[in-house]
Amino acid sequence: MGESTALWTLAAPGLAIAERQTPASVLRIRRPDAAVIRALGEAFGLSWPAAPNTVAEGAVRIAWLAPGEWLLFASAEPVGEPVATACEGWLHHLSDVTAGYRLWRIEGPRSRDLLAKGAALDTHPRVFRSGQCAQTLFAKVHALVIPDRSGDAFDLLTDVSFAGHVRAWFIDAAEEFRA
Amino acid sequence: MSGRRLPGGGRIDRNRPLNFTFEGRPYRGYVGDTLASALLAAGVRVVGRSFKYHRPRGLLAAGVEEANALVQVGEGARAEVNLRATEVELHEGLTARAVNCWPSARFDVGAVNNLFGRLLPAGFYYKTFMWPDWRWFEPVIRRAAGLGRPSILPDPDRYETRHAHCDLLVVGSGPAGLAAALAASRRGERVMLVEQDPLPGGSLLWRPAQIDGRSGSDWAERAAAEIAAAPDALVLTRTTAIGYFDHNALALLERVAGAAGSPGPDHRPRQRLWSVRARRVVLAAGALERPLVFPGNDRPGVMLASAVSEYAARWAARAGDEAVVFTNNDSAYAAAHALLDTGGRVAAVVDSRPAPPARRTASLQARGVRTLLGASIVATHGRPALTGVTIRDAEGHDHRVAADVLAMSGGWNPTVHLFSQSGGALVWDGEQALFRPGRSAQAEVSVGAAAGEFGLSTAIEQGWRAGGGEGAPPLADAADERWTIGPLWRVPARGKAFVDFQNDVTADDIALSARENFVSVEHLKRYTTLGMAADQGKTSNVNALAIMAELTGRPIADVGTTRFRPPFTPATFGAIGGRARGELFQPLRRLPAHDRHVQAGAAFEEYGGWLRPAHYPGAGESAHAAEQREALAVRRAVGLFDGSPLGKIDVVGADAAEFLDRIYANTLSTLKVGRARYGLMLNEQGAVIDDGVTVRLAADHFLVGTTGGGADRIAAWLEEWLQCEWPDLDVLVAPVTTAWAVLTLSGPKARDVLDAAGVDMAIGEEDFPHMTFRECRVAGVPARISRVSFTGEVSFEVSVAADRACELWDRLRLAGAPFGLAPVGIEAWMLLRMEMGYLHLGADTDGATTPDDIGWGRVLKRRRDFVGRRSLTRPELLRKDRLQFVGVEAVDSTVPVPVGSHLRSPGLPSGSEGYVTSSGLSPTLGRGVALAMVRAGRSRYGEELLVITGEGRGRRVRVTVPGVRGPGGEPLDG
Amino acid sequence: MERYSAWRLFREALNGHRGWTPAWRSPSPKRRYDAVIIGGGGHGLATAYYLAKNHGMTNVAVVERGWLGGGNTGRNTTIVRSNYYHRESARLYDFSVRLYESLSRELNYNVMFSQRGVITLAHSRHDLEVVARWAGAAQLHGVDAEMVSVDEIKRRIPLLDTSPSARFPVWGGLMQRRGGTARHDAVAWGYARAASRLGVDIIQNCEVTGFSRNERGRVVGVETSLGPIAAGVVGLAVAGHSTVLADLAGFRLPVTSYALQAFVSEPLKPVMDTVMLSLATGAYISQSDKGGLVIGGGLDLYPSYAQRGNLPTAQRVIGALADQMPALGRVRLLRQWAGIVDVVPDSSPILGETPVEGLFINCGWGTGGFKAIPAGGTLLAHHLATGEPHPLAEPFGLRRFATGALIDEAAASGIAH
Amino acid sequence: MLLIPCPWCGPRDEIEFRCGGQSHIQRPEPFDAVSDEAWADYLFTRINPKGVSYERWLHVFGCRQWFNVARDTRTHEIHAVYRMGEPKPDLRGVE
Ligand SMILES: Cc1cc2nc3c(=O)[nH]c(=O)nc-3n(C[C@H](O)[C@H](O)[C@H](O)COP(=O)(O)OP(=O)(O)OC[C@H]3O[C@@H](n4cnc5c(N)ncnc54)[C@H](O)[C@@H]3O)c2cc1C
Ligand SMILES: NC(=O)c1ccc[n+]([C@@H]2O[C@H](COP(=O)([O-])OP(=O)(O)OC[C@H]3O[C@@H](n4cnc5c(N)ncnc54)[C@H](O)[C@@H]3O)[C@@H](O)[C@H]2O)c1
Ligand SMILES: Cc1cc2nc3c(=O)[nH]c(=O)nc-3n(C[C@H](O)[C@H](O)[C@H](O)COP(=O)(O)O)c2cc1C
Ligand SMILES: [Zn+2]
Repeated sequence: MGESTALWTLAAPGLAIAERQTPASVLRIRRPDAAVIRALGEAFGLSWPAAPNTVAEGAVRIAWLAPGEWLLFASAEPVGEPVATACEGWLHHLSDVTAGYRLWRIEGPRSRDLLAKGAALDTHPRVFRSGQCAQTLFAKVHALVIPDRSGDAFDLLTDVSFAGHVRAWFIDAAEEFRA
Repeated sequence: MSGRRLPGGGRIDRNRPLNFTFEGRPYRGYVGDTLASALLAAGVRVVGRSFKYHRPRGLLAAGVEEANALVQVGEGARAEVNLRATEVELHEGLTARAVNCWPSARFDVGAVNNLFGRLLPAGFYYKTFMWPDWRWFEPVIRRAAGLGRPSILPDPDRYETRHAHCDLLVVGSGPAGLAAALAASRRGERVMLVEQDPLPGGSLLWRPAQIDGRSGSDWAERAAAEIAAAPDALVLTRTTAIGYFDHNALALLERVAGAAGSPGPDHRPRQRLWSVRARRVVLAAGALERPLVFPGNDRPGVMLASAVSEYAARWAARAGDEAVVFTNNDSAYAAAHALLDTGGRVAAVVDSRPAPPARRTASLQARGVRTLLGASIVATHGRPALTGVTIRDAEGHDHRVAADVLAMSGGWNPTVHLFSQSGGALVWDGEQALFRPGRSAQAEVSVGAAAGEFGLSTAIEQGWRAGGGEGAPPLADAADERWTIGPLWRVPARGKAFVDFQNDVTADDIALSARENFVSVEHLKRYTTLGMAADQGKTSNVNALAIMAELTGRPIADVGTTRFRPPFTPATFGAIGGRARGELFQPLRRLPAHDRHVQAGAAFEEYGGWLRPAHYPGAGESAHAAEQREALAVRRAVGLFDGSPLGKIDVVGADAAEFLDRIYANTLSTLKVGRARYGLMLNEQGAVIDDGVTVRLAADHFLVGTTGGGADRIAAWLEEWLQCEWPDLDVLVAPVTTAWAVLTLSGPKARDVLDAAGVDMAIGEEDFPHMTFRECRVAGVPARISRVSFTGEVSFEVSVAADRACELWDRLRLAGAPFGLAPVGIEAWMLLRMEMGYLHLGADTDGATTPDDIGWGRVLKRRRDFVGRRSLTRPELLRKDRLQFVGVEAVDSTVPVPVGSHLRSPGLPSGSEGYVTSSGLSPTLGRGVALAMVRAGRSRYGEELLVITGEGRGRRVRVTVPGVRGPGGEPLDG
Repeated sequence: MERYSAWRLFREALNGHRGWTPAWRSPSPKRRYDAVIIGGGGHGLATAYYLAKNHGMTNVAVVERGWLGGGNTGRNTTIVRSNYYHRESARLYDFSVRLYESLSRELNYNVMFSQRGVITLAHSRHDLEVVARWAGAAQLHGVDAEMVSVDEIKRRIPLLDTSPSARFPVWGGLMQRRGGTARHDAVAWGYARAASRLGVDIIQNCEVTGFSRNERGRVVGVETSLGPIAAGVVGLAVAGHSTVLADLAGFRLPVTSYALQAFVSEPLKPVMDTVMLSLATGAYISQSDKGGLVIGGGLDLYPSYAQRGNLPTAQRVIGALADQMPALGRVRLLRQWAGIVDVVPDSSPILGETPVEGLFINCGWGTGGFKAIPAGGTLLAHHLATGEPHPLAEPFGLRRFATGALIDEAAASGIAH
Repeated sequence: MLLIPCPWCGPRDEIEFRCGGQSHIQRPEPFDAVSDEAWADYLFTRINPKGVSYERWLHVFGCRQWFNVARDTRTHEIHAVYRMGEPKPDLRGVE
């Protein structure tokens, strides 16, 4: 996700947080069956994350949000066509929500400590690791959390209207790790 | 100051002395001391006054159960009140004083209460102060009650909260808890070990013990270190498990930094509340010793026997020089030995049992201590502190013996608080005279003293097993000794014998309570306030209920305990709330063009969770003036309003139209593609819950518009109906509200501004009429425009991707400048719609308003079902005299009638016939305009009503159709 | 049974307080009573008292499953006020407040009714408008209610952060001076004692487990853990357990039971003299005569009979207060508990007839029925004794759910933008 | 503090959920054949059991799905969760 420049960053010992815009679309399919899932996987060159709370990574990163609902880390334009083709004959809808979200990259050995201040989600590597994702209540707002392969990095997606709040929360929460 | 600090030993650092003051006098202690141990070592005997009688009190205990030594530490904003001196870690410069006494603990004016003590039995206030009225007495009683006086300055410190998960949470780091945590951490489990004390070890810190060939405290230190070093284990000291909630959720309070009453340490929190979810819990919280109930048992110098031992061993503080021990069980013998070991004298051991185990008495007799069996203490002497006791021997003869410390033990109570909070039931163990955990209700096991097992080996073994330990547990080198008790619940002798030291409840009060039929323990508690003080009866509850059992001839098991409730020990509000302060308490949403509004000088207010411009006051301009100016700009030129919070939900699918017909009270299926329609949604009770403009983008695609506050709620509402009621409908719901910004141009010059900004389509009235919708580009930005109006003026609601809001804002302002464009806040916007008579949901309606009430009865003529449909034909909703939405105009002046004013026909004597729901000063007309809900209002146009409440009382208004006309009678939007 | 007075207290003091007699008798149940009241909470006990006092019916029993006053009456935050929005409610609750004003003397038991004033805070323009409408309505119903300014609020509640930068800025408020608090246990005990003195049998540890009916289906008695008791009429006042008893009698109610959380701080010297409620956070707080800050504000929003404390609610309510009253950061919470309240869709009580003949009900007070105890008792007693609903109770019958004539206090406060 | 096993997301804290009350309630239809009483029952009357309660929950701060929970209102113990539209599980023995 590192391609865009950060809108805002924060660094503390053992902790780095960066706020970024991210291309994002939500794909909804009504009652998808195995065939659509397969078609989508083929279209995107990955194993489509049909299981709850999983993530697949190919050219596009795709996260399960709900039954029949996925977040594609891409704007609607580039994925519109493959989606339409794969979902041919199924009721589906693709919303471009690029402007509706903010992505927060949290890295460093303190990242779990930081998350634990904001969410009741268990982020221990034994139960929450790369390939998984979870939506939860974080800092009192809805968030999608995706652990990174590296072990102590996480991506968080929150609604853009809460960006000011989430930023303020991070500044406050990181205070403890300042030195 | 007597030299009560022992020459050696103790876990204090004699190289690091600390200065502190108590009640204004300077003292010295050492690093490792608590305020209590330092005071004891300094020979301070009176540390506080009791709650009701203001009797002088000394230290009773050494730990969390301390009932007497309540102190205030620090002054000003960081002052803390009602702290137990036994838990206050000493630090340089600490200042402390006793609470609830004046001028000092030694000389307390309130002690006159003690003289009138007879007039103040339990519940005396229920029997008097009724005449002439309670309010004459209440202030005096209130001032007398209460313990500390808290600061009213804002607390300057930080508090944090955090969540945690683990396989095993161990509460208590005594031998049992350490064994459990050690076992589990060796298995690689995620372990949390929490200990309220600054040091791990529990009783090993002061009880002599040998484990695996080391001294108990060494073993504890090593075990704790090993656990802490395990990769997935966490050892938290200074951390109290305060609550055990459902599904193995526990709350811990960690004292992170900043000693009591002193400045917090920079960036670190003072305290942290942990909210832990544990797969399994081991409760190894130990046991608390019970006092004995006998006359004068509250005199300073009377202490729990275990406390006497603990002060000596852990802090090298000897409680007295000449001791008497009074017990009904074996454990106090250890205290006698401890006193002897540390150079004290033991004048006598008084054991109420006629025949305690011979080896106990023999071991003391061997050291020259007199033991009186079947005896008890019937009085204590000394003022203010103990100088002697009267012992009544087995034959009934009284002997006075000099003593400056009386070490008492009435037996032990397993610390079952958390177990009981977890839902587990307690069982009465008659042999050991205690309540112990029975069957667990959650994934929990109690071990060691907390389970009523007082042997060291047993404690370790139980802990080890509970932690899943494989192989042999750590080995205690002495075999467990049997421990026996012969209950003595109260010494039958005259005089005030205290049961609850903190709330001054005596054995006589319990008798009174029984006499008056307050025999249930819960009644006893509430009638006498026993167990309701800051210590929650840690030392008093079991004694009390046993006395009640004796008095009423019931088995103790039947009497039962009062309920154990969180927190185990008091927890600061700060820690419970954590950092959720100010804006972090409840998040606010910001508009995509928030920064632009700031630049434009907006005054922000919260509207439905969003921070939005109320108005944009210029330099020196009042809020009212700004709002008037902005509204005029819309009427005369053009305004720019940020409506981004308006909900936007895509509804697609073959059944989309059918679905919306079921959801909306009016018909959506007949809407033509590209056109917009206003719609109302009801709940099943028929009340209007949201309104908005919906456009049809394609035959099977609608864009549903909701109110700003309704965006999330309505998206969830649609999902709920689809998922739960109509799963067969071929529909998808896609909320996209915040991906879009909505900037609305409104006013006679709106079209000009849009033109000037550049739009790639024809926007003339014919090309792009009212209530239609187009996709286009505005100033090069891809946009969707709706021709809807909330002001009555020509309006273009321009939606663009939220991340382009600022760009569009800038372009429109630039293009609008020559036309007099002004940013418009919510308040002016409201004024404009009020002038037009447009309804604003939530202002003009409440949670019971129906479509017909607001003049939308027409839409109900349909024959088909929709959400709320059936409710509308219930008799009450068909009444003709319901409140109906109308306009009202003042007939007597141009001043607006305040919102909320009630109205009534001048002919009616009483009651309300409605009220003003929206009101403001119309800058166009120069007079007030208002909307109202009026009984049968639509049939009363032209009728005059009286304003009967509020500032406008006595004024007259006329009922009109909603919305006002221009000076010539033409509609304002003409 | 002796009369309580300062003089009597003095005399007893000389005698070591040995002369006091039971506050109420605990007889074994008789075979039959003219009226049996199920539930020894405030409402049940008051009903029995008023049956005896107002209607001369003394062959009456109150049967209580546990210890009397151990339900919500013994665990509520004790706020008493009558500044309600709807006329029906205002009349009902104000009737109650008026009874409270003379209750201690009437019962010869000090219930410590403390009319220290209740302030409801408005935190926005919208709140202020709602409050204005509400104050006006209350005034029209003859209830004292007035708008108070921020300055006045600050003066009365110095702990409160009234600065404009507060998360929930204070725009003003609504005050009822006659509102306040009362000592909850004393209300139960006072009624019990007074009723017992008039001949009512108070039977604790006696759970009603069923109803006996005659061939016409009319209730003619109750089955209890102490055996059957015949009854002329039966009154039901069991708060959170209303549906359990209704089930036993064979009908259903529009009631859901929820745990309402409450909190008390350590005892403090007086720091606030008024009762405060916040419209924005829902938290309410007052200081008890003993010095504890008594706090409420949160239901666990799922059905429960468990009376358990819950952490998220504590964090929300206590956190709100730590934010709104920043000095409380260092004050410590002493205890948290919960009561099971009977919540009705329109948040108004259900009073009067049930579908079962001979069985009358008083329930649905939800989070606010302590203040209504004197009224609730009077009205149920009236119905039981006369067979007719008291005029004040009439609008609160079960029928309103079918006709739609709800008395919705919550709806009257409006919805957000 | 409940730990609720969402059928999709697994066990999560109660703060992520909202309880929607009694489940398996039939919406009476057609509207013009429903009596005021039957409608009032649908709107308001609830079983409110002291014991196992079959209720709907929404995973608000998660997958936003509604599902059913069989939960004991005395102990808060959760006996079963099952998806919308699925029949009540057989809980004889625990009820
Ligand atoms: C935390 C909390 C705070 C509150 N705060 C306020 C407030 O500030 N102001 C206010 O006005 N109100 C408040 N309330 C509401 C108020 O407490 C109640 O509305 C009121 O006490 C109800 O009284 P009651 O007599 O109807 O019920 P209860 O006092 O609950 O009495 C009902 C009795 O029925 C008994 N019972 C149940 N089943 C049976 C059976 N089968 N057989 C025999 N007996 C049975 C119960 O044991 C109980 O004792 C609060 C409630 C709670 C829980
Ligand atoms: N009658 C007797 O002779 C008697 C009585 C009591 C204890 N003992 C001895 O004490 C030992 C018992 O060991 P144990 O491990 O069971 O108990 P322990 O007393 O050694 O340890 C209990 C620990 O739990 C901590 N604790 C209690 N509640 C807590 C909470 N809520 N949060 C955090 N920490 C909390 C205490 O501070 C203490 O450190 C045995 O050696 C036994 O022989 C003997
Ligand atoms: C108004 C009021 C004040 C209270 N004050 C105290 C108090 O000062 N100390 C205390 O321990 N409990 C206090 N309580 C709480 C009771 O101890 C008890 O928790 C409550 O009545 C619920 O009962 P339970 O915990 O036994 O279930 C108070 C309760 C109320 C309603
Ligand atoms: Zn889920």
